[in-house]
Amino acid sequence: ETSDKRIALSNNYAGNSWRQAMLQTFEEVGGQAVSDGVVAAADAYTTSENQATEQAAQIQNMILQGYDAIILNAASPTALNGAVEEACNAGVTVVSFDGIVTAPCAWRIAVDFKAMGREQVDYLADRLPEGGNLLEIRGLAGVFVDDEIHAGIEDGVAAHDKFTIAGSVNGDWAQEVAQKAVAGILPSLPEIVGVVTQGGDGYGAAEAFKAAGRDMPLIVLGNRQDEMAWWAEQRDANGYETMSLSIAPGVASLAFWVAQQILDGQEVPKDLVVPFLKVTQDTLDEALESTPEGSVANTVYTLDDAKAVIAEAK
Amino acid sequence: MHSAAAAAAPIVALTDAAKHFGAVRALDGVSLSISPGECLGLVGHNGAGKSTLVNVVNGGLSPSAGTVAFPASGAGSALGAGVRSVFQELSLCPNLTVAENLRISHAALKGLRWRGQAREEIAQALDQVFPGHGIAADAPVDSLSIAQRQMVEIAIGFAPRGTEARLVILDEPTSSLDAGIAEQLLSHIKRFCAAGGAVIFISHMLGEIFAVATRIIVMKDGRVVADEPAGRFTRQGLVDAMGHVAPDAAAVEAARSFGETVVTTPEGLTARRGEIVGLSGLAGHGQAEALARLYLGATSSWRAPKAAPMVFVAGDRGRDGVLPLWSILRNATVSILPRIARRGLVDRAEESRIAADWKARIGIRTEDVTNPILSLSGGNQQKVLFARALASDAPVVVMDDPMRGVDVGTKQDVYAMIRAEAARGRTFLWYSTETEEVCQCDRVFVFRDGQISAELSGADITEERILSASFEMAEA
Amino acid sequence: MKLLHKPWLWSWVAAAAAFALTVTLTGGSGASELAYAALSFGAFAAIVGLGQMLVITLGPGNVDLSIPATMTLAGTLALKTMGSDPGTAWLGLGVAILVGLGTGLANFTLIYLLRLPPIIATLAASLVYQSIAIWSNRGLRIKPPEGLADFATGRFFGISNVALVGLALSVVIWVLLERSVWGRWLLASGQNLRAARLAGIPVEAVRAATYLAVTVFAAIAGYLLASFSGGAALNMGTEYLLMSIAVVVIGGTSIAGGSSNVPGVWGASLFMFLVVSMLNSYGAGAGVRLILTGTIIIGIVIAASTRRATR
Amino acid sequence: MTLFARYRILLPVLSLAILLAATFYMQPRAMSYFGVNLLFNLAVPIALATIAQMCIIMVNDIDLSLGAFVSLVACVVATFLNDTPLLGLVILLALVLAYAALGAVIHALDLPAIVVTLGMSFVWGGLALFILPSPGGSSPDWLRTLMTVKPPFVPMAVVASVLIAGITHLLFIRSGLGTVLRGVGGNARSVARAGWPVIRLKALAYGCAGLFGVLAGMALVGLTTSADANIALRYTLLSIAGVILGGGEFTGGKVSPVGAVIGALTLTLAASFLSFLRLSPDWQIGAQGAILILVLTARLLFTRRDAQA
Ligand SMILES: Nc1ncnc2c1ncn2[C@@H]1O[C@H](COP(=O)(O)OP(=O)(O)OP(=O)(O)O)[C@@H](O)[C@H]1O
Ligand SMILES: Nc1ncnc2c1ncn2[C@@H]1O[C@H](COP(=O)(O)OP(=O)(O)OP(=O)(O)O)[C@@H](O)[C@H]1O
Ligand SMILES: [Mg+2]
Ligand SMILES: [Mg+2]
Repeated sequence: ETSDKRIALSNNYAGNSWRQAMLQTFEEVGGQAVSDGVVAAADAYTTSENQATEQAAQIQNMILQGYDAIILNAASPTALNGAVEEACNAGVTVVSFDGIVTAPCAWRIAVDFKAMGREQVDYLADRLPEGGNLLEIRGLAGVFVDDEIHAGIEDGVAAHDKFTIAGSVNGDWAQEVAQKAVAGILPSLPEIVGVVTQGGDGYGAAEAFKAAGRDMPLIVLGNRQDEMAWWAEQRDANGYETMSLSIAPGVASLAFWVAQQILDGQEVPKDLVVPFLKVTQDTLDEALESTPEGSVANTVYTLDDAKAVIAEAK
Repeated sequence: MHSAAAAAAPIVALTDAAKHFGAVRALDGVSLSISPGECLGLVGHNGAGKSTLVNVVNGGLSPSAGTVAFPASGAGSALGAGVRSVFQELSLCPNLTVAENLRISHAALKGLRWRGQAREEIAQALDQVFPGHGIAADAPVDSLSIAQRQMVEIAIGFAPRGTEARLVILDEPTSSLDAGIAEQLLSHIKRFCAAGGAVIFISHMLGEIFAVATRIIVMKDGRVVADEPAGRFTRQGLVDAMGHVAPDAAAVEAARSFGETVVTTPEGLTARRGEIVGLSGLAGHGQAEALARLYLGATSSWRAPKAAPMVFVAGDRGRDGVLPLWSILRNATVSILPRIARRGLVDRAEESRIAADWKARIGIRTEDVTNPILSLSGGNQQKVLFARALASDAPVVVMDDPMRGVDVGTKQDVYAMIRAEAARGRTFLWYSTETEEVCQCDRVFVFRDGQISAELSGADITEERILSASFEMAEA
Repeated sequence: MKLLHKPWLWSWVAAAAAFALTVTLTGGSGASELAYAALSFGAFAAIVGLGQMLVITLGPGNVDLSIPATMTLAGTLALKTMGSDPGTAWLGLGVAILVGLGTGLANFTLIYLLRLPPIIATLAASLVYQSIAIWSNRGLRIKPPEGLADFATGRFFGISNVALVGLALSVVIWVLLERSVWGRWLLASGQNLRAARLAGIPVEAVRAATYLAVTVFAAIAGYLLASFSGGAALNMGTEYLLMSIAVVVIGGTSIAGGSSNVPGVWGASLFMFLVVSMLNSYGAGAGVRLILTGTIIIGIVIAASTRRATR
Repeated sequence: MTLFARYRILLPVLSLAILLAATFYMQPRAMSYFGVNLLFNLAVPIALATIAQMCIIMVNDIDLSLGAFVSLVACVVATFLNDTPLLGLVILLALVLAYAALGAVIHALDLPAIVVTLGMSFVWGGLALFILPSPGGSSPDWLRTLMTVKPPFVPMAVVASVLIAGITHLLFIRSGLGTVLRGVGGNARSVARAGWPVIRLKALAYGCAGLFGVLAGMALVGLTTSADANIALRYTLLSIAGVILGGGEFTGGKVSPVGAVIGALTLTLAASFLSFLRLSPDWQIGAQGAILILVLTARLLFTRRDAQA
């Protein structure tokens, strides 16, 4: 029974379509739950800059506002621990997702980012038996997710020694930045057979290759609609084949339901894992169809999905 | 009195000191010594090298050749020798209070109670030099008028500050003081010298020089051309030595006829076409503000018509006039750009022609008008500002104490130029701290407490009438 | 040596050095490719940098921090208006310029009417613009019309079209600053606002025009960038905040106001792109890259200033 | 009105009081020991950073690297100071000296501080990435204890703010050397003419900034328990805004340490106030800008400026 419970979403960044899709999913799912009387409130809060200090203050405000649970996409896995502990001490349930926190009192709905990096190389190994040079596009330096995916990619390259990483740039998870960085490094690179990415920067890389007049390598994409549209176009034109993977912004709805379950008194393990959303050549058309133009491929989780994830973790 | 002073070791002695700025020989081999008890009057045309000499003496500039020594104290630096300077351009920290400014130059003030001591010391110094000054030790300097700031700076120069002041250098200290306050300063200088201190006093007001100096040095083009006890000079002799042939102080012509009234302000200030209207009274009684209001009201921050209705000549060069990064040429023509532009682009040939013309007409001492304006001496910068205003065809010229630091010869030239322009129908509004200048006017408004306390014209414009109007209400 | 005294020299020297070092790595191949990339990406920095330069010329404290938000808002609204329909490129440009005028006007209103320091005013206003961008399109990435995208990524005589637009704008600014009355007024206002006003210069009009110019430039850059990279994103302007200031000051424009320098902005824009390319090519990690970039920036400033001092 | 002109500090105090009253009205729960601490504890490092920025603005410069510097300090504190306290201390000391040296170089070569600090922000950021390529480290226990101490009656955040304001007021406003430092901002030439070695004064001002930057980084880690290379980047702009909100001015050495601390508290409180308003997520970012404008506009309403151009 959680009809008098209030849940808040603490979000640290709103500046890309993934986060916008996440906020929208939360609004839809949370709004529905409120009007169904499942919970009393489901409010979303966003900080103006992508900064842990600002988000810590936001969490402290939520404690003051008397929320029963906070679901949290954290700017930093550790820098919010002080505020998260304050929340736990005040009796607030904290569920972190995507950007998780390490504070022991909080729940974590994690994606295995390392596996995400690794899987990209595995896929390339499958597709390119003779190996070759790879270009790695990393995210924002100093951020946990970037480090994890990078570690996974390194593992993968170590396992498949036919690949070498010929160059690595930071694309800051922004297409413009990725495009610029790739265009800058390309002239000094040998032939590139594959590009491993962290999502959201594949299209930028493709544009840079095109502008440089180079052969289009196999670029692993990140589920954005424009990337997938480009992929479909290439596929139709010359049979281009790749895959695309990322975490679904709808994971916010999963976190919402998990928090609701915890508030309901259910036994929920602290660590839950959510699979990433993968689009393959076969599912491309389907994914494109269900993704709004300019947005990101998404899955909305229901209460039953949440229960299943919980049961699986037990 | 002279022999006694000469017997003691000089406080500072320069031998063949020279200072060159590139090709400019600002100081060209000067030998000079100053003994306790002396008050040295230093005169010379604009750019003669007076400020440069001062800076070499006080250590602000190191000489390109020659030596500076401090025999009396044997100290190695000017500061250690008790040499103090009050500079031509104001040099207080405006964000600090009067007492805190004393602390800047009095490093020995320490401990928890330094504030109290500083307050006391500055109050004493001010009382001594300017009795009845009315300046609070806790007032932030930026809340003071320019005259009050000058007073504070002079007081700090004379304040004990731990060591004793042996030589105080005053570079045009009276340029923004009115006559009464200047008088107080002069008598303090006399007392100070009588007590064994020495002063170097720079001024373009020869009357002041004669009033205090025991010895007068005349500089011309970086050299000392005359160095005699004050008694041996006459006014005319001094002017001749400076190298100017000053015309007789022009008598005010018989009442001229003027056109219609072209300026009226809420204070009651009026001016007619072709008239030279003076604003007088004690410094800081609202004259400058009235002029600024008038000018800002008549012109716009949003539009600049081809024919400006009014132009402004600033007295406070650094704050209100000079554009420091630019050449003399660009500084001189900045107000007439809309007139000499074609389709928004500046006609540079025309611009150069006008600048060259004014360089000649007003005698700006420079080889090349494309030199930076800051390479000019203070007085020559002021001439550029005059050129800027007179080069426009604005019918009304507003002048805010524009002769600050302009030498006697140039002043006469400028007076003549103003009268000629007035005769051609231009109207001048002229605020001045110098009565001599005010007497050049056709009509004078005396200000007191921001209001007009008297309107004088024709033969009524006399020093006595002005002074009495300035003080009238104060006594009441 | 007159050339050695030019304040823009050092940014060009640094850009050339970075270029040479990158090209040596590949033994000379890829030089034209790199030059082309540097020109096209440098052009975006140069366009926003030119605007920022005008504002910085206005004197200490004048700087526009709303450039990233204006770029994003202009890109977002322009692409939303065009909606990928062919033949709407000019309409989109018009919308972008209107956005630039609007944000510039809003900035200047805060600065002039509320007398806020420009740093704070533009910072605060940019948060509002960011919200408007979020609200108007929810982060959806709309593709530019095909013709426009082709133009933005295309080239003419081997030089990218974006760079040509940037160069054209630079020439206009250069003429304005060097020859026009307006340029004189701007330079005078930057040296001493009060003196400029008393010399009869319409200083508020100059300031207003400048604050409008910078956002219009940012808007044009945003429009081009969105067309260049396949749509507007909410974070597309972020890196141009520091970039716009950096290219101005590295290029030799005095932060004290009253002097500006168009060629330097280009030298610095090329340098900022090339230095990252060089360090990436040599395999430097993010940490090394940042440290070297910072050190080189300071080095350029020191080199430029010691030259000035010995003049 | 002249009251506000004379006592510049009144305005910042008043805006903080009004904002606080509004916050308490919106969220009565905040009106408690616990609540006030939650509202303000994260303002402590911001206040320290604002003081650091004030030291630079005091001598007419501006520091665009402060956020990166505080981030670097946080990384050092969460790693070296925690694991090998002595080495950590040496590094922090070296950072303070580096700041002082920066001041000296800027003065000696007459460089524009804004550019040099812009360059330094890259350097600090790079160093921080070396120390902590990904978030982590942990706060030394004593620091955590210090930042979460619960003094009787008044919460730590308030005690700390009052202490910071009081000590820095003594240091920069009351003391003789502080007065001379402000004099450098007011008119460096006259300070030099009075025989002061301006280069050392500038180094001192920058050194103070470095010191308070270090303190800010330490306080931050004490609160967050760990660090990352980007943790305090926003402190650069926040500290500038704090100095201005506190009645300081960019040029002329007009600064107020008490005002700066109040400015930092106001900024922090403004963000909380907004979150209590429960705006739509679309407008939450914009509202932060709006409230900044609003608070600053109060300056216009009260302090009349010279009508002259
Ligand atoms: N920093 C400088 N650089 C170049 N030339 C200079 C500099 N300072 C002074 N001069 C030149 O040295 C000469 C002497 O200047 P100085 O300021 O000593 O004159 P002054 O006698 O004080 O004149 P005024 O009565 O106008 O103040 C002038 O020709 C001036 O242009
Ligand atoms: N070096 C600087 N860095 C950053 N900001 C500065 C700097 N110098 C000045 N500012 C600030 O920028 C703002 C606008 O500068 P501007 O020169 O136009 O001031 P102003 O409006 O003339 O100031 P005032 O009217 O208070 O004298 C002012 O608030 C000023 O304090
Ligand atoms: Mg002089
Ligand atoms: Mg003079």
